[in-house]
Amino acid sequence: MQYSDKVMDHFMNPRNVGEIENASASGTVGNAKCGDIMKVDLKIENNVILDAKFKTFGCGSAIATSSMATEMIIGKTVDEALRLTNKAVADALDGLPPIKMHCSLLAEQAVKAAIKEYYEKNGLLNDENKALFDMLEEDPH
Amino acid sequence: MQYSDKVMDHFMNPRNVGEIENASASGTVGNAKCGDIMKVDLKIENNVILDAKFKTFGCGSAIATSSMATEMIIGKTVDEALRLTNKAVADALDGLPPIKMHCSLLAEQAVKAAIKEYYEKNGLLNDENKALFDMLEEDPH
Amino acid sequence: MSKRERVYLDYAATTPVRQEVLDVMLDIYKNEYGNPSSFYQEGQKAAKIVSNARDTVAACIGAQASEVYFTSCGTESDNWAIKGAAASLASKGKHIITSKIEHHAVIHPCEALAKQGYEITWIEVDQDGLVNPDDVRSAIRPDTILVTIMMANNEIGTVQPIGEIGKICKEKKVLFHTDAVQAAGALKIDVKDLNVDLMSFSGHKIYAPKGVGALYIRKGVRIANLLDGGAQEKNKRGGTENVAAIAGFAKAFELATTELEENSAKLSELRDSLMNQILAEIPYARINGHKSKRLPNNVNISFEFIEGESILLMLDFSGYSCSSGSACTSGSLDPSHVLLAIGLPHEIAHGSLRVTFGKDSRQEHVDNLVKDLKEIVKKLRDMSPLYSDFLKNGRN
Amino acid sequence: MSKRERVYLDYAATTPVRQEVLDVMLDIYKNEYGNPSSFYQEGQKAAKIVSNARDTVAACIGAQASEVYFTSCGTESDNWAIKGAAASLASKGKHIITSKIEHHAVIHPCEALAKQGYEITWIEVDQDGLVNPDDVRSAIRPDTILVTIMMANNEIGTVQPIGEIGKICKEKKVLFHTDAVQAAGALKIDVKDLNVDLMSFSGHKIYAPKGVGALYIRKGVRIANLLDGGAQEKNKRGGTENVAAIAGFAKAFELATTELEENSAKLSELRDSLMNQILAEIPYARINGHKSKRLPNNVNISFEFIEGESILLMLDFSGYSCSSGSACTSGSLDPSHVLLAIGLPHEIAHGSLRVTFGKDSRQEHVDNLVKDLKEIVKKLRDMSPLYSDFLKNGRN
Ligand SMILES: Cc1ncc(COP(=O)(O)O)c(C=O)c1O
Ligand SMILES: Cc1ncc(COP(=O)(O)O)c(C=O)c1O
Repeated sequence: MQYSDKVMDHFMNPRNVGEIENASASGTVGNAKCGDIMKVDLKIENNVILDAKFKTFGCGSAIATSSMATEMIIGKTVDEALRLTNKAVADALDGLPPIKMHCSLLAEQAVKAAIKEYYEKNGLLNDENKALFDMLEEDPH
Repeated sequence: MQYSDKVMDHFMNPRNVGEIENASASGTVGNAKCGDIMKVDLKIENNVILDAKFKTFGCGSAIATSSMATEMIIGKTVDEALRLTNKAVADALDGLPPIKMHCSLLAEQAVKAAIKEYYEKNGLLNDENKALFDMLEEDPH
Repeated sequence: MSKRERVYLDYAATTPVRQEVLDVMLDIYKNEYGNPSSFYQEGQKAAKIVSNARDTVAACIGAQASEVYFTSCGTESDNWAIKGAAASLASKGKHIITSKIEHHAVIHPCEALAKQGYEITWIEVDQDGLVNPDDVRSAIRPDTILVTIMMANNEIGTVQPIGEIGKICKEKKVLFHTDAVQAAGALKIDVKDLNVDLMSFSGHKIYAPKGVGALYIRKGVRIANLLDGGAQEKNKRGGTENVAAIAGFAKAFELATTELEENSAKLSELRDSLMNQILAEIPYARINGHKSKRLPNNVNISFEFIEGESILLMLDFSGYSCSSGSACTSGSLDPSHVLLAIGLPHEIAHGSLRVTFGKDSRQEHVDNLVKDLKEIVKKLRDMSPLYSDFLKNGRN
Repeated sequence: MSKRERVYLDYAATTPVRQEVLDVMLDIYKNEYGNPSSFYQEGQKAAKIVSNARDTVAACIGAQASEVYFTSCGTESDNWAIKGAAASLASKGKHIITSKIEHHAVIHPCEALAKQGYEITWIEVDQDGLVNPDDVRSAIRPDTILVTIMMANNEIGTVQPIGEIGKICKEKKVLFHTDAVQAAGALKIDVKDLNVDLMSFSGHKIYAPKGVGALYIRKGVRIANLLDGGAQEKNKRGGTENVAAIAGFAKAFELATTELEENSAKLSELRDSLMNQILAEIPYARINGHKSKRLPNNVNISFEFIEGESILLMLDFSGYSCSSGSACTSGSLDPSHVLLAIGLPHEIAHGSLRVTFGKDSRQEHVDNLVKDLKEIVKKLRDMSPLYSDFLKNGRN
């Protein structure tokens, strides 16, 4: 497995590890059986993500993409964060080995799952934006 | 192919190569298709083999056994020569590779064929000694 | 974790070529390049080297030289034994018995045969990875043509009761193959005592080079060829002999056999020290494989709540080369079939680490590894949602 | 004949490992012992070495790297191509076309398949050893699944019209395999131009070590595995990669490709000189193989009235290493199937000599060889009953 220096940096020194007390919303995706789980907590004010923290059980790229994805959404509006793709996360890490691309999907899904909870809690989920969360039904494996 | 020093000696410096003018008897066995032919000329007086010469088309062990076999029968009586076995020739050469043992049969056969001719020419072939030449009907290959 | 000299702890994946072996090979590469099938001196010298190597390997396993066939690797030996037996005995039957914890070099040939109409019985193992010989006995049917059970497992190190299984197969007149790739050099091998008919070996696990192996075929046992070609290996395995590697393999096997007891003693000390220290110092860790019926150099541990690749990656960063599951499957994302077979749940199987010691291993490596592992496991657990869940809610 | 320094003239049987290749291998043996399947640095460095080697070999034959698979020898490549194609296409048909002058690594797999119910058409060759592409065209049937015709013959050096045969196979949508073991390094190879689907290579014919080879498998062509095992070679060929030998093979292939023209020019000069001198100075000799469509380093001659082994033995004694027929069959007593196929009578086929030149060959070797051969042929003819018969009675 050849990981980029960026991946190794985010793996060895992951940003935003932890949990947020009284998070505005959280999302957990994956399952231990498949070898990776990611949980994201978001602190959102005025539709802006002020903070994000994660906990991840998984391989090197699962941890690195968790770190990178949280980095990328902090300071973004919820709508902007919803447009975060796994491709964008992987690119920001200078790429991932092909066999590991599915791990970056985990990060995208976790962020979406948290935002979905935020929408639900705040009555923002509607017919228009519901489709944005369709991918949460997919199994990345 | 690992040949003994004796085989190599008899191959590189074969004894008794040639033909005998007015030979008492000759024998030729083998065929070119199978890769070996041996012709033996014998000079016999008073039932004693005074001289033997050979010509051989064949591999190293065919030539070496030709040389050794003629050496071994010179000075012997015809009866003694008839008892020459391929095993004895091979042993005298310090052995042959297993795959090459059939070549020593060629020498035994050639000597027997020559003696048979001698018996025939001299009216010596009878019901008693006929069986000694049975092996000439066998194909060594 | 500071960067320091690298420590190789994956001798079950492959070993370096030892100096004595390299010397033998170099001499051949430089001076003996003849083709053993050739008639002239250079060829005959090469043939002699191969035949001496065959004598040596035969002596290491209690076989006759004529029963030893050189191959290109353990995988070829396994494929030849299994597919060769299947092809030559198809008229007798199409039932093959193997275990659930074989190497892929056995599993995949069996699966390939299954697609061709053979029927495979996959014997279960117990929680320590042991095959019960009685299970083999009761699986044997009139149409059983082959039993193939490995001598020692490459992941968890469990050593099987090969002698007992061999006796059953002999009694039932069924061909018995064992993959001894991991056992060679670590356990005493006598093909007669063990009653095996076919046995696979590989060079690069015993300090010989990669790309050479051997198959023992008991006298009288006939299996179809895998590599048809020239007259090499008594017409049973074509291909110009890999003279240098074969001689190196024989040298390595000879040395391993001479040094076996001394080495086993040293290695099992390191092994036991690592197992004991980990169990003492790192919570929620469990040892996989049998406690005593185990390769002297193998440690396999699962750490709960964390995932194996990230352990490996952090260890690699700290200078340790270890493995999680079999090296050959590390391209795959599934947890090891061996760990699942001994009953580990998926999430725990995912968090396993294999450490295998060898010639250069020292106590110091063990002590440092434990120290670094402690930190790494802690760091990963602090990141793990499973661990925080467990701390909050206990096991669920 | 005086004893002098030995002169190796059997480069078609095998070649020494050249220094540049040995350097590459030694460095790997000493410093890069990782298993390419391993996750950590040592493993990844080994994987990189293998992947670079794949790029290099691909470049030498105009292929993509993903189309190159490493094997343990030319024989394995041939077996894999033929048996693999047969297994994966059995539902389409069971007819295979090959020639009568293939290497045993092709003939014997075909014969093994024949025993399993496949039907083999053995294409005849003309007196120069050439396959007529039209014969291939007319042998193709709806159930033909594979054509396998070698690129250059190892005994008589004849080079086949592979490009034409490839075009016919492409047009008829039949898989085409060619054994390029002898062609590699001697002839330009471009898999696209030649329209081949499968192509076999071996290391030890091009100054790489024994025990390594490659199979080119055109993108989109699927053949069954021969060695099932780990995930190596994209799951198509199990077994820990022979890293050092693979890197050595790539280095050797690269050098051979760079030096191809220069070498061919030099070798064909020696070849032509030997052929001309023999024809001029030794009566009752004939050249076997095609006059011009011929490997640059190959001379094959029959001397009437004498037998090949004794020629070899005397040459060996004088310090020359040559071959009669294929090295691989020198354990056998039958005359070469190739010489019989070009129409030589048995007794003449028995008296054939193959001289193949290589890196260390010089004009001086040719000149001395002719001198010594003259004496040897004379000595053996003086011993030959066939020759005296001929002198007395002429040809009968
Ligand atoms: C034409 C040809 N094919 C195949 C082979 C077999 O190659 P290897 O000895 O590497 O198995 C050889 C040489 O022995 C050969 O000359
Ligand atoms: C138990 C076992 N069998 C077979 C093999 C395959 O050996 P090789 O890599 O030489 O093909 C290995 C190692 O990879 C192994 O550990």
